Amino acid sequence: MREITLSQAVNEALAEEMRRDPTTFIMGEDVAEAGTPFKVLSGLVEEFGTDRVIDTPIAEPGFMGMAVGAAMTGARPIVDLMFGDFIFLIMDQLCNQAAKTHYMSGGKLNVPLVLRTNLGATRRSAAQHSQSLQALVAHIPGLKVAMPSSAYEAKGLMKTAIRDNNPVVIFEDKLMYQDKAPVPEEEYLIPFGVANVKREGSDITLIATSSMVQVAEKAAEMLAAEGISAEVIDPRTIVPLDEEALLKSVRKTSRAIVIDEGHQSYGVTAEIASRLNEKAFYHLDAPVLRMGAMDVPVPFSPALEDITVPTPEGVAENARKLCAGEMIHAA
Amino acid sequence: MREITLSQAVNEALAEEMRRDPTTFIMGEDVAEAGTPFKVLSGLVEEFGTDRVIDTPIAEPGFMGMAVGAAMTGARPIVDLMFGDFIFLIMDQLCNQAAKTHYMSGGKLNVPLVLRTNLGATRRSAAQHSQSLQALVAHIPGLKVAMPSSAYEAKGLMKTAIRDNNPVVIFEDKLMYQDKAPVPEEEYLIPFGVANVKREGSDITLIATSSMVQVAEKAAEMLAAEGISAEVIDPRTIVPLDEEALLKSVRKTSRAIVIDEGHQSYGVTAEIASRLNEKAFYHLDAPVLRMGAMDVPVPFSPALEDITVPTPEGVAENARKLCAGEMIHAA
Amino acid sequence: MSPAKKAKTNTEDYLRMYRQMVRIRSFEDNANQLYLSAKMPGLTHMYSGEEAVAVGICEALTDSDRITSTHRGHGHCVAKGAEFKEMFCELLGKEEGYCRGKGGSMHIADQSHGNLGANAIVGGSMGIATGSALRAKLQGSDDVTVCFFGDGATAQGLLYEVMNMAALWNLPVIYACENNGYSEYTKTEEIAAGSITARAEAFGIEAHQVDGQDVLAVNDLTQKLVARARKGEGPFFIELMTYRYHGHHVGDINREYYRSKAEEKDWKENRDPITRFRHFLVQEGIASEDEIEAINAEVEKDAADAVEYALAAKYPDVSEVDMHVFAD
Amino acid sequence: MSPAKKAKTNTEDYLRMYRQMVRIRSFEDNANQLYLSAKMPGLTHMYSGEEAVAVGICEALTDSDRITSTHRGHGHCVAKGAEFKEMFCELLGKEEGYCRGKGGSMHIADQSHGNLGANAIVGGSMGIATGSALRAKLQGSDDVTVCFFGDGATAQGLLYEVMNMAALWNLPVIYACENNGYSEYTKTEEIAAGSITARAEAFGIEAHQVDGQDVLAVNDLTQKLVARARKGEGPFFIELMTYRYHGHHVGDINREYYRSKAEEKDWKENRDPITRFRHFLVQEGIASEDEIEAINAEVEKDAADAVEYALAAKYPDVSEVDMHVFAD
Ligand SMILES: Cc1ncc(C[n+]2csc(CCOP(=O)(O)OP(=O)(O)O)c2C)c(N)n1
Ligand SMILES: Cc1ncc(C[n+]2csc(CCOP(=O)(O)OP(=O)(O)O)c2C)c(N)n1
Ligand SMILES: [Mg+2]
Ligand SMILES: [Mg+2]
Repeated sequence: MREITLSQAVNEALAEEMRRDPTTFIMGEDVAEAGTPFKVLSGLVEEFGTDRVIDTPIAEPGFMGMAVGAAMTGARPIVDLMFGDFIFLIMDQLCNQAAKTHYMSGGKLNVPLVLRTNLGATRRSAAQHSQSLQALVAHIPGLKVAMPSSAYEAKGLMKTAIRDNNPVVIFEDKLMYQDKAPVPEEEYLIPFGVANVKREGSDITLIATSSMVQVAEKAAEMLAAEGISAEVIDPRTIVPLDEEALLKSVRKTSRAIVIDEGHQSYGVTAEIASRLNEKAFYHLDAPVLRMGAMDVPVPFSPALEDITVPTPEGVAENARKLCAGEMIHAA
Repeated sequence: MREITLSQAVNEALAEEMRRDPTTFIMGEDVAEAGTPFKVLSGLVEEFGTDRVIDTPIAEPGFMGMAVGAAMTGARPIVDLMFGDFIFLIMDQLCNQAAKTHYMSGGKLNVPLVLRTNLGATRRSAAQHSQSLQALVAHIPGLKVAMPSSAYEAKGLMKTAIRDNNPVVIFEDKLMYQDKAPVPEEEYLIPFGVANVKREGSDITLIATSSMVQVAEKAAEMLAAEGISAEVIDPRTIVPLDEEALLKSVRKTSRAIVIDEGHQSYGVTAEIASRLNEKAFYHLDAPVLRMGAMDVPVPFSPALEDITVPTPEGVAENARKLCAGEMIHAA
Repeated sequence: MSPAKKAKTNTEDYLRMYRQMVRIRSFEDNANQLYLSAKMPGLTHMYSGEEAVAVGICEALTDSDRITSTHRGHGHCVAKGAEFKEMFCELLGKEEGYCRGKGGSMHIADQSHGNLGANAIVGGSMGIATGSALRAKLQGSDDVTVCFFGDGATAQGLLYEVMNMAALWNLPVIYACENNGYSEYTKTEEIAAGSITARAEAFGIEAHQVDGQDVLAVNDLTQKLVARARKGEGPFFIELMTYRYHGHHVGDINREYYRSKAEEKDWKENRDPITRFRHFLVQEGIASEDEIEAINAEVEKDAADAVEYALAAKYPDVSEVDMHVFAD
Repeated sequence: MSPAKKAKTNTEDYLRMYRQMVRIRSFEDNANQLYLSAKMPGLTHMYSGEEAVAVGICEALTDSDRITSTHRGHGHCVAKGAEFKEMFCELLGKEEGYCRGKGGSMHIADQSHGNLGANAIVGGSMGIATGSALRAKLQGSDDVTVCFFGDGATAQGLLYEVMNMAALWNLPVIYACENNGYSEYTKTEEIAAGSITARAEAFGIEAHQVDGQDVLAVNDLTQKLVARARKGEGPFFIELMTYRYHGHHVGDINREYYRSKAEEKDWKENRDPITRFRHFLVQEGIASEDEIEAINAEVEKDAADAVEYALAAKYPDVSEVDMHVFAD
């Protein structure tokens, strides 16, 4: 199969859906001629024109609000938010308006929009350009949250997101834009709420999102060399969450580590670990471990930044201990 | 001991600290003559004048940002955010600026400010005036988060918050403003990170925050009548979290339910339950259960709203099942 | 002080405008009564006194034109064509309400007449209205969107963000600022520096100030601006000078600490939009006193019937609680 | 095109201004070189071309006056009195940096000289600056705060929220809009409707437009406004017309798709703030060509030494990673 970059995959998904549905359009900062600073949208304005690839002023709350209004009245806006960290600026429009409109209107108004943004540290971009804020939006009923872990997922989830009748937030890993993966030429969609078993295993389950899937896969390789068989699962969407697939794996392996690049405390790993503990408790041979980013603002200095996020070595180390029956934190 | 309302307790804490420290001031909408819509600040403008009890325009991001700047340069602002739901509007100033400034400046700049706001549904205020958003701020490193459960805590935690050199968010339960509790005449402070055992017990631990402490206490009464001895613990601050006190109780009782009024998914209960599972796993006789608000926008209709939040009956029912060894969710 | 003379002359239109203003007043009187008699859950914000604003504007719109509304939204909802029955049901949290009881007073919406909904976030709908206008432009549709908001809401930065984009892209949106002199318990001059219309003009937006108690003046201006907006000459900004008769919300009873009874009396007795228009209609021979009284009585009965219906209507089934979180 | 004649006449002040502009240029040239030679982590935004803005303004301030800065913040930092060594250390993430390497280019702050910090959120410091001014007023302190931001940042609603409060309360804050014609890859006229100064004026704020390539004009105006702000006559707004020589950030090399080389050449050759001021100094007999060259050489050496020092300096110990999350 041909291999394309995550950036190309997103670009293809957008182009295909924009060809398919004339009510779709993109808005955001420097999305047109510049094709965004990450160049993910290059070429789209040439095909679709400035009416459908709209450069906005630097007014995130404003254009997010406008996307809500356009969505409520018959369009399908795709909002480009340059850095995931700027989500703090648009929380009101996203969480008080977009997320609640369908419910508050008793099902009469729909808000079919996609918010494309990103996550990921270790790019030397410091505390306001490196956050992974998926936990915040996952907490708000009415929002769906997708976290593609490769070009393949990026394309399939984006297409599903654009056709969904609800507000969907997609976090792309900004460090993976140039990573290649096999992506079919034929059209495909990836349904929401269906986890993907990236690697089968029997001793321990590694549940990882987005950027952390690679980390988990590398850890699994390391573990395999030592005779530990790790299963790697990517939930692909955290809302809806494919609880059954995760439970099934954990019931089989009896051990799990949940890995996500957001801050650990009050983060995504807590929800997933809690559900496993609640619903697979009697199958567990060890506590479900969580590995998120450290609870510190992301430091600029390379000497510090790299130690704030989970690494393959760290995951393997924890997996080894869990499998050896060491009660890592237990009293 | 004299009994005063939660509203009076907050008012006293503010007045005492404002007398003590001339760099403190309050800003927010209708805080002066009106004393806020909840009348919590009544009388303060008469004592401290409009220079220290400042009515702002309806510009939450603006005055939150101003509080950050005032705090960075030598004042101690107390920001009044009329409804906790409006926190979405100020997330950038709170989470990108206030929370990170100390760290990003390598410890050179401080942001000693208090954000007073509220939480709580069942007031028929619908989806944009009823949210309990503590999980969002608890996820952001650099913010402390206090959740008073009675007039006593409201006063003691507020005084500590005002003296703290960091940004502190306090969520008051807006349904409890008129609830009375014994509050000493003498000055006292409640340290952050110290949980309070509200009721001792041996069969099960009920960990509850803010509005849910009353719910847990009522459940404990009901259970006592049936011979089940429930311990009720109020963490009082969720950042920092008194993990040790919670673990100690759970190691004793071997069973726990965590109750919080925020939405359950990706919420506060997940973090607390995860820590118990990780660190007291081998002491648990049953999975730690979580009870948060339903994952739905808060509906207006009384017929629907009341069933979205945990109730004493619901807590007692779950506790009973846990104690009876019923594997509530387990497969 | 008399209504602008050169507005519409069509008798039917005039009488409909009159009736719509009376309907709003009547709706609010009933809602207030429901609150005072503890039959309504929660609080609500009365539009009484501001009727000429909503009616003058909405009568210049068609059902395909959209509006966004505010926490003080009953007037906009009625003026845009909503029915009493579904409105009262919504205020009481009943299943037959416009939002199946899930929205309530602060989120009442009426999709069928282009009302995109009230909003409990002050300023929260400015983006929505502007986005609706963007959609109209992108899809080559000639509808216009009116964004209602209060003087207090002009303090929200969102307004300036969306006005900038509306101006840059010539969007068919009209920003209608209902300046009733107060935001909650604070006078406008204490929270608004400079000039409200100048703020719009600084973005290159044509701005007008109009007497919001004069339904014909409001309607006349709006008709012109709507016609121009349809042709791509938007956006526009209107500041409507008006007054709310009740407190900020139904529970705001003792309010002398922020505004005097004399001031309230003056507005009610000398500038009431309904009384003024009624005088005009009679004076110009468009309607007799009897015809006017007949309209009033009819509306009152409609309202009373709707209240009765809504009180007896049933609540949504508890199974609805987790319906409509997501659309299919 | 010659610098305003009636500004300061003090030779020492003039030479210091010249030196400060050269220091900024030299800092940026070295930073760019560090990037190009892959010795600097991440990206950074060059201030070259805009030196007269930061220097003209900051020379009108004392150490107790505060500034807030932007993502393009090196110029403000140098102009407000910072040292090269600590600055380069910060850009390289070293322990001796102003922020112990935790902030980097986009968060560089220098508390000792009143620089409250760069900010990676466009517009993010507008509230901070205005709050600093509020603190000054409340505490009866006569310091003034200058809020730097770009033309692109005028699209953020926050500006209008805080200008409203600054105007209502007469706060000692000066909003300094550095209009360099672009926000990232977009021309200002495509993202800013109407007039930028009119937006401030609409809030009742006195606004000025000034040639940002003329350090004396900038300094003269700022001195007057700062003096008035100290007396409680603030706030003020200045739009400074300027230009950035480099791309949006150091990595923005091929930029002909959004601006022409001819345009860049014209600004560099005909409007360079350093060249212009140098001509003026020589022409007026304030400094000889030799003295100027000596300053240039001295600054260049300082910068080279600081770079060398910073490259050799040590990173913070890993134990620092969770220090400074909370203050004691
Ligand atoms: C973002 C936000 N801040 C504050 C409030 C509380 N609040 C509700 S109405 C109101 C006053 C609004 O004043 P104005 O815009 O003039 O409208 P009016 O009530 O006068 O019609 C305030 C402060 C809110 N609902 N939303
Ligand atoms: C809130 C926010 N939105 C977008 C960005 C990305 N960004 C960084 S600089 C910039 C352009 C800023 O333009 P301007 O304010 O004119 O400053 P200049 O770069 O020209 O100095 C943008 C869009 C950001 N950092 N923060
Ligand atoms: Mg008002
Ligand atoms: Mg610029």
